Amino acid sequence: MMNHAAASGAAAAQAAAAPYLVVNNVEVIYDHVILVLKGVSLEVPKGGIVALLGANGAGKSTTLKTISNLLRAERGDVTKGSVEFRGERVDQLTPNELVRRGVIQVMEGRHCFAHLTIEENLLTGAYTRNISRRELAADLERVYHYFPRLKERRKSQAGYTSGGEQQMCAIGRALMARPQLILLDEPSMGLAPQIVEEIFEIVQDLNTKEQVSFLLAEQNTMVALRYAQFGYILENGRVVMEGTAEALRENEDVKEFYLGLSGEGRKSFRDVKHYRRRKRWLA
Amino acid sequence: MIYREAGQFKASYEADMQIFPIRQDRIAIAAIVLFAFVGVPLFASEYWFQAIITPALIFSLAALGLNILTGYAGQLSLGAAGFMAVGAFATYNFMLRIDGMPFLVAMVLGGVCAALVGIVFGLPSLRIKGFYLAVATLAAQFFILWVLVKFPWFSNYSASGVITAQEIVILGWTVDEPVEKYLLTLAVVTVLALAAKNLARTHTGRAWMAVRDMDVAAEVIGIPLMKTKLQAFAISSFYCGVAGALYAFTYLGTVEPEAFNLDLSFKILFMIIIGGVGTVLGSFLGAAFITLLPIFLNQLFHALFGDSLPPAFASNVELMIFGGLIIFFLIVEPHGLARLWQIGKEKLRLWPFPH
Amino acid sequence: MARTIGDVILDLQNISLSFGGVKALTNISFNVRQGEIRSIIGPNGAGKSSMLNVINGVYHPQEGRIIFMGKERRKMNPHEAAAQGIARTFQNIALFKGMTVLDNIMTGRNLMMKRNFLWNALYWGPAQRDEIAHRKRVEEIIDFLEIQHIRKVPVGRLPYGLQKRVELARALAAEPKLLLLDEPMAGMNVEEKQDMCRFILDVNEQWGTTIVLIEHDMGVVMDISDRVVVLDYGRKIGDGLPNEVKNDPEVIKAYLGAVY
Amino acid sequence: AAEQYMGLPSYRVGAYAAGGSGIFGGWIDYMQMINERDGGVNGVKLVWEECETEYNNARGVECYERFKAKGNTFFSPLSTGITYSVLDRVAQDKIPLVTIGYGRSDAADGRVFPWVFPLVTHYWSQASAMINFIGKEKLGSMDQLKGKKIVLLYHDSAYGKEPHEVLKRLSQKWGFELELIPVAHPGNEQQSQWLQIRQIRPDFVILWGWGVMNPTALSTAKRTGFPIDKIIGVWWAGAEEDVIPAGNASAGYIAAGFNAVGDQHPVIQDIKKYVYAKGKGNLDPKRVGSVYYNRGVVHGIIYVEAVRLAQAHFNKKGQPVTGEEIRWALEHLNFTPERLKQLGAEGFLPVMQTSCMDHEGAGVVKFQQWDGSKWKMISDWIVPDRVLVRQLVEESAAKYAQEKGITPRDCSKEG
Amino acid sequence: MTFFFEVLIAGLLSGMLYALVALGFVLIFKASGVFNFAQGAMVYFAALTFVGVGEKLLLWLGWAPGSFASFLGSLLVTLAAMVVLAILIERFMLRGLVNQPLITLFMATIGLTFFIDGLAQLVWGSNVRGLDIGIADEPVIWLLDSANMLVSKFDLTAAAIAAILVALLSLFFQYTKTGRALRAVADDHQAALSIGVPLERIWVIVWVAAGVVALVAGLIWGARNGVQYALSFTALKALPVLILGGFTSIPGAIVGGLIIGASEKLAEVYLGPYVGGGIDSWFPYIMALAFLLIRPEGLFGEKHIDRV
Ligand SMILES: Nc1ncnc2c1ncn2[C@@H]1O[C@H](COP(=O)(O)OP(=O)(O)OP(=O)(O)O)[C@@H](O)[C@H]1O
Ligand SMILES: Nc1ncnc2c1ncn2[C@@H]1O[C@H](COP(=O)(O)OP(=O)(O)OP(=O)(O)O)[C@@H](O)[C@H]1O
Ligand SMILES: [Mg+2]
Ligand SMILES: [Mg+2]
Repeated sequence: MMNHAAASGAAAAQAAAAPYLVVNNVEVIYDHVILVLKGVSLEVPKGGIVALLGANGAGKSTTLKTISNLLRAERGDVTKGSVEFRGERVDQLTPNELVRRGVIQVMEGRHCFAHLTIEENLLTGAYTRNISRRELAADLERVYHYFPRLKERRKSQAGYTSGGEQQMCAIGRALMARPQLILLDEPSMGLAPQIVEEIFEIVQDLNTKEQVSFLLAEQNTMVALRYAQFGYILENGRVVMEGTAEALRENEDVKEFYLGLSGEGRKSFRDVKHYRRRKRWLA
Repeated sequence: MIYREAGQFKASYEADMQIFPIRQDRIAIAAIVLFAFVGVPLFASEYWFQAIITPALIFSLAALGLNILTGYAGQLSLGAAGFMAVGAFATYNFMLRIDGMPFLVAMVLGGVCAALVGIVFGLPSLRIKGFYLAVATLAAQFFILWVLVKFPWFSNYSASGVITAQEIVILGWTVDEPVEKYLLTLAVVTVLALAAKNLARTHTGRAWMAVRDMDVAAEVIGIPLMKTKLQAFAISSFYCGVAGALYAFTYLGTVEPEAFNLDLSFKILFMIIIGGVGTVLGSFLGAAFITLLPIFLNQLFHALFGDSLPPAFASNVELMIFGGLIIFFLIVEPHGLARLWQIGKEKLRLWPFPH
Repeated sequence: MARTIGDVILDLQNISLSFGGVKALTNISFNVRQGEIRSIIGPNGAGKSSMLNVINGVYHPQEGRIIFMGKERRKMNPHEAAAQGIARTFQNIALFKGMTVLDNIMTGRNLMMKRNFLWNALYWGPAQRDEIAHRKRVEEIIDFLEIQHIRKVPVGRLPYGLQKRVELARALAAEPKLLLLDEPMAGMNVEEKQDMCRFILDVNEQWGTTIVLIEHDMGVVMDISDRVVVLDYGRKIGDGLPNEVKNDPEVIKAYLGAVY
Repeated sequence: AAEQYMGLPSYRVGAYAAGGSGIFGGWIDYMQMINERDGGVNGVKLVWEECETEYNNARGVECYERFKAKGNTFFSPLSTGITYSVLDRVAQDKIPLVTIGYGRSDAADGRVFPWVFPLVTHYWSQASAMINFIGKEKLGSMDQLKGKKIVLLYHDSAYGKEPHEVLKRLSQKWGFELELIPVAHPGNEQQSQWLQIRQIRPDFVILWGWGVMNPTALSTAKRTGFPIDKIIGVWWAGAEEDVIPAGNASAGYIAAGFNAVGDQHPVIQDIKKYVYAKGKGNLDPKRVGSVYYNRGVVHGIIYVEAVRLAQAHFNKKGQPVTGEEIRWALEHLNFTPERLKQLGAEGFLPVMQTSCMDHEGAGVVKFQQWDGSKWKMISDWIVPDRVLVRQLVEESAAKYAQEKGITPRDCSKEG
Repeated sequence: MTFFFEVLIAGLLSGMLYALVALGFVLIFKASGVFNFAQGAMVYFAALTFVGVGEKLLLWLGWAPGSFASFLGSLLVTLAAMVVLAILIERFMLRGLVNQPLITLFMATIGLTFFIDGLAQLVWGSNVRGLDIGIADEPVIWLLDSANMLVSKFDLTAAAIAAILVALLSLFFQYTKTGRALRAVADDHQAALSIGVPLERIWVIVWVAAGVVALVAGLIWGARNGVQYALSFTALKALPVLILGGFTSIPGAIVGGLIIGASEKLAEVYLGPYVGGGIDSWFPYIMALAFLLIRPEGLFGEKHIDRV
């Protein structure tokens, strides 16, 4: 059921490798006035899976958008810090160039092209690659292999598919670009448990077989920490804790607030007390 | 430090729900209104009344009307000038055909006529959305003007379809001096602007905005789409109609249907976009900006270059700068001048810290 | 507080819905009792959201009967459903982006606000009293959901989780008899889910509101619902108490997978 | 030195730029010529200032007010819309409003409109002169009009409706059939109208067009096989700009005018010599002598003459005159043949004389024909049906006076 | 009856000309969701540049006006100008407005209209010019002889050109990678960016395409009515066509054009006299409106998807 052993083995091997993606002390402001990231630094090693955890509004999505340079489209500005990918500064590149270099983001909230069919959605994913029709068809098959449900719905306009189907479509679309680093923003949101497992299996699959690295922002901490080798916890625009997945999983606070575990194991949602407020980490 | 809300606690919802909850705002607005009623008449020259302030006020009113429809209720319309024409011609006819009709009553009736026409042309909005609706409102624009030109009854059989505004008498006071016309316009605009602000902050306005932001959701939470949209069309057209009446009566005096052409509709749309969609303040800022900018550019060019430039050159460059500035403003702040103002306020609040 | 589960308040009989060739729902029947928390689960694309859309009139099923509070209705548009006391939240947040949190929640009370626009334009006397009275109710809900600090923030700026909460607040503001929640906890971490569960339970317990819930987090579903319907590709494959459903092999195969 | 100031509400961009630049350009060149050649009017330098209106009413009003604040003495917006917009203001502001070939025709009644001058000739005179031209010149005599069919193809706007009443009355008087066919603005598609005309088979078509409507009419006429020389255009459809776009289709087309074309007149030669030769011209030299350009020169001649007259009458030689004084002069213009000759403008504009009763002055119209490359004058000054036109003017002016509560002046008491 | 057909055919043919202008709108709308109000100004700009180049530049080079070489030369220079214009528009306007509400983009294009109008007249002057593109504007003789029906050769040629353009563009959109990317951009700017669609390049491509369409429309309309400011009014004729056919459909532009053209002419001839004529200012709009009430996205437009 779980692939602990495999995951931690890979982690050990890669810990020594040179950092692949480095985010260095970035500060982000929206709309000229709203300061959201207050100096976030993190690293993703080559071939690693790194989880970015944190409460709503902590700045996870913003961090990812900073890396993929999609911020500008939301009137956000990076006022400080730098982003390096494979040793080169990439913070001035266009998203297009980033995708060509292998960094792609799957945005939170799906963002499928509503009027295109599922298949067309997937095909646009390969926009940056110049490949033959055959290769394209093969890649398409690969995605359909991962998400059989998409194959059934491939002629439907994405706007008319269910939420989960759209999520699959968004992930599949990113896979079509054959990226080396995927920034996954809440991949499990709105997916049935089975599919969540599947998606993470796919993540792991890509990671081990094709050396694709992942940075995932995820609320489903339980699953995320199971597959990731390393994790950062973001709070209020700052990294408040970082560590290997095991370390985090064992941390008492993480256990209580992110995994919903207390001394005796999982607590029923029915019994949680309303007035219980979380203590905040001070950064 | 100047702009702080600190210490202004709201003890009741009543206080929190005032029209301008922040004290500084209240003082500023009161000062502006006072200045407009007392200060301006003392200082401004006739040029300012007749050529700048009065038309700018009237355009503000029309922009406010369009803002209700487009900014608040989200129904893009390119027919504002058409509704202004209805207001102007209806007011003229009420004055003409009913003996002893007081101007203000005629003006309100003119607005009501515009509202009715607005409802008719608003009916398609129940099915049609976005740019499709915008183009559909063009039908209103063209159709209304066509009717006014085609049926001479509306212009009292004047040979060329032109109407001449009657004299305005309010309770025995004849409004004929530029200052008086200005004051009358100002009074009407002030009252209607307050009403608009009130509408916007009560459930009427919230229903509009809900329909604008997401009509499916609005319907699901129980907002009747038909009523809300038509109401927005009616009220918006009413404002435009009154603006049209003022345009004819306190500004130009003599108007032809042509004066309310498509260009004017666009100009008003411009005002709300530049000023700020969905804000009352934006209507005023936008109207001021769009009326003043070309004049300013024209004067600036004269001052800078005198006659040394070929005249057509200056005119064309003005046009290009005007267009360029509009694009520039949209890029800098897509939400318009009103938003810039708001950001400015937020910065003031934080001052001297950047964030 | 003791919960009482009453009679059937909503009865769905043989509902079928299709879009062109896609059969979203096939011959589905189930009911909801007064005061219970009824969950709908099923794989993605099973037709759960469509089911909610049928209940509150966004979709009109081709076949079947819907009986709400003893009255059958064939076709009804969403705002009539709202008028009868059905409120909901949406899977993809459907807040009014240009408005503040407070205004968003106030729209939830629109149905109860009767002053016409002329009064409102004056904002005087009855109109003002009306606004203030409703504001009071809304503030109670704001307190209840602990979103006081974001009252005046435009919703577009809020993080996802809080937006979901505001949506719940908006639905509650209508004081519904039946509350439909479409994945209210998607995209939340455990702590936030716990809060949300608490809110839902409180609404259910304190106000006796009947709730239909769609959720993919099985922990949540199993813990808080009274009965669960399972859909798969538009068909009903299970219906019963959480424990029954959880151990139903067909449900495990179609939906839960091996984890649970 | 003393200066006589005037504001020019010109328009040089947009749909109407062709007319605006031509006319204001010619006008300015003429004033420049007076300054260069004569050192101004009796030593008073003419100065002017332009203000771009874009043919837009509100902009026009702003220009008007801007000029007024600077002491303007003469306002001629070259736009009927702007004319209407300032009509109410000029009397109070004491600035004469001069509309040559546009504006309100009924303003010719100087008793009701003391401050408005539709000088030279106005729309109603033109319509009537056209019928006279068709009758007398084209058909041989007015009686021949009986039973003929005339189509008025007009711009569907206030402007296009101007001639309706006159033509209706004339059709009753002379017994010709009148068909009215409107063209919606802007008129860049007229297939259906011309197919209709093809059905009607009229003897003449009067083209009351504007801008792009004119060349479109001509090319569509050609396409539908209507004889081009049976189309008579108004003076706003009779410039080079109206025919060149239609290419070959326009050869033979006839249009009205109230000024001569070409550069052979001494006044134009002087402009070339004193202005263009010194590189001070306002326009592309190729446009000198074109229809709009010469129309601008007519404006200039009238303005300068009014200043001169006012100086003389009010004993202000060598000093600037006021708007009121110019108004007086405009009411006492007298362009005799001799005077025109002195001005180098014999036959360039009609002989005219204004009075308190008559703010039009001449009312005559010339006709010109496009030969494929240039306009040629093909008629002498054609006189309209003065009685009928005057009757219409007075009716309409009286109605206006009543609506506005104006008591007409008594002209017998005017000096 | 001949008359009826004459009117009908004239209407259908002018409908094709409207479609030609509408096409420019469709292109940009389909590819970026922008309602490009400046399309009319672009038509003017293109035609004016074309004649301007012929008048000034090439004459100066000693190429005879009206010669084929001069025609080709002007065409190439104008095409280059349209490309430059597209690049400038992308660089200075669109880039700053990524992911903004459509109405903002729409307004920006109105600003652009002013800019282009000013620029065109600044460079080439506002003189009215004729334009001869070598297609005779005369009736097809055999139709005239055999059926006494007037059908213009010019209109036929223009209609054929429009049809060819439409066919090419439809294929492009449906079957190429770029075409697909264009549609993706129209749906969601940010998502398109996220998967590496280079918005900058895409936008330049579309605006160049729209510029070429504008040039073709400008040449044809210019040859009909002269090259003058009023060319930008052709946009007004195109709008009803656009709504009727659907903003996003290229074939829709043609069908819409045919319907609007024919009904407008027939209405003016058969209905006009009863109400005083001049109805083609509004009739097409009301027509289109009537269609919209039945199909709110126009005949072939993409359905608006709003789901909850
Ligand atoms: N476009 C924007 N304009 C203004 N503020 C924004 C914008 N986008 C995000 N924010 C603010 O930035 C903060 C961080 O948002 P972000 O989306 O990065 O959080 P997150 O950690 O991804 O949360 P979630 O789990 O809800 O997705 C939030 O407080 C949010 O309100
Ligand atoms: N308006 C529509 N037009 C066409 N197909 C639709 C429409 N609405 C839903 N569908 C289809 O019906 C099926 C059920 O969709 P629904 O949204 O109800 O699924 P769901 O159970 O809510 O899934 P999820 O958990 O992923 O949200 C899907 O395959 C979807 O594509
Ligand atoms: Mg996020
Ligand atoms: Mg769903």
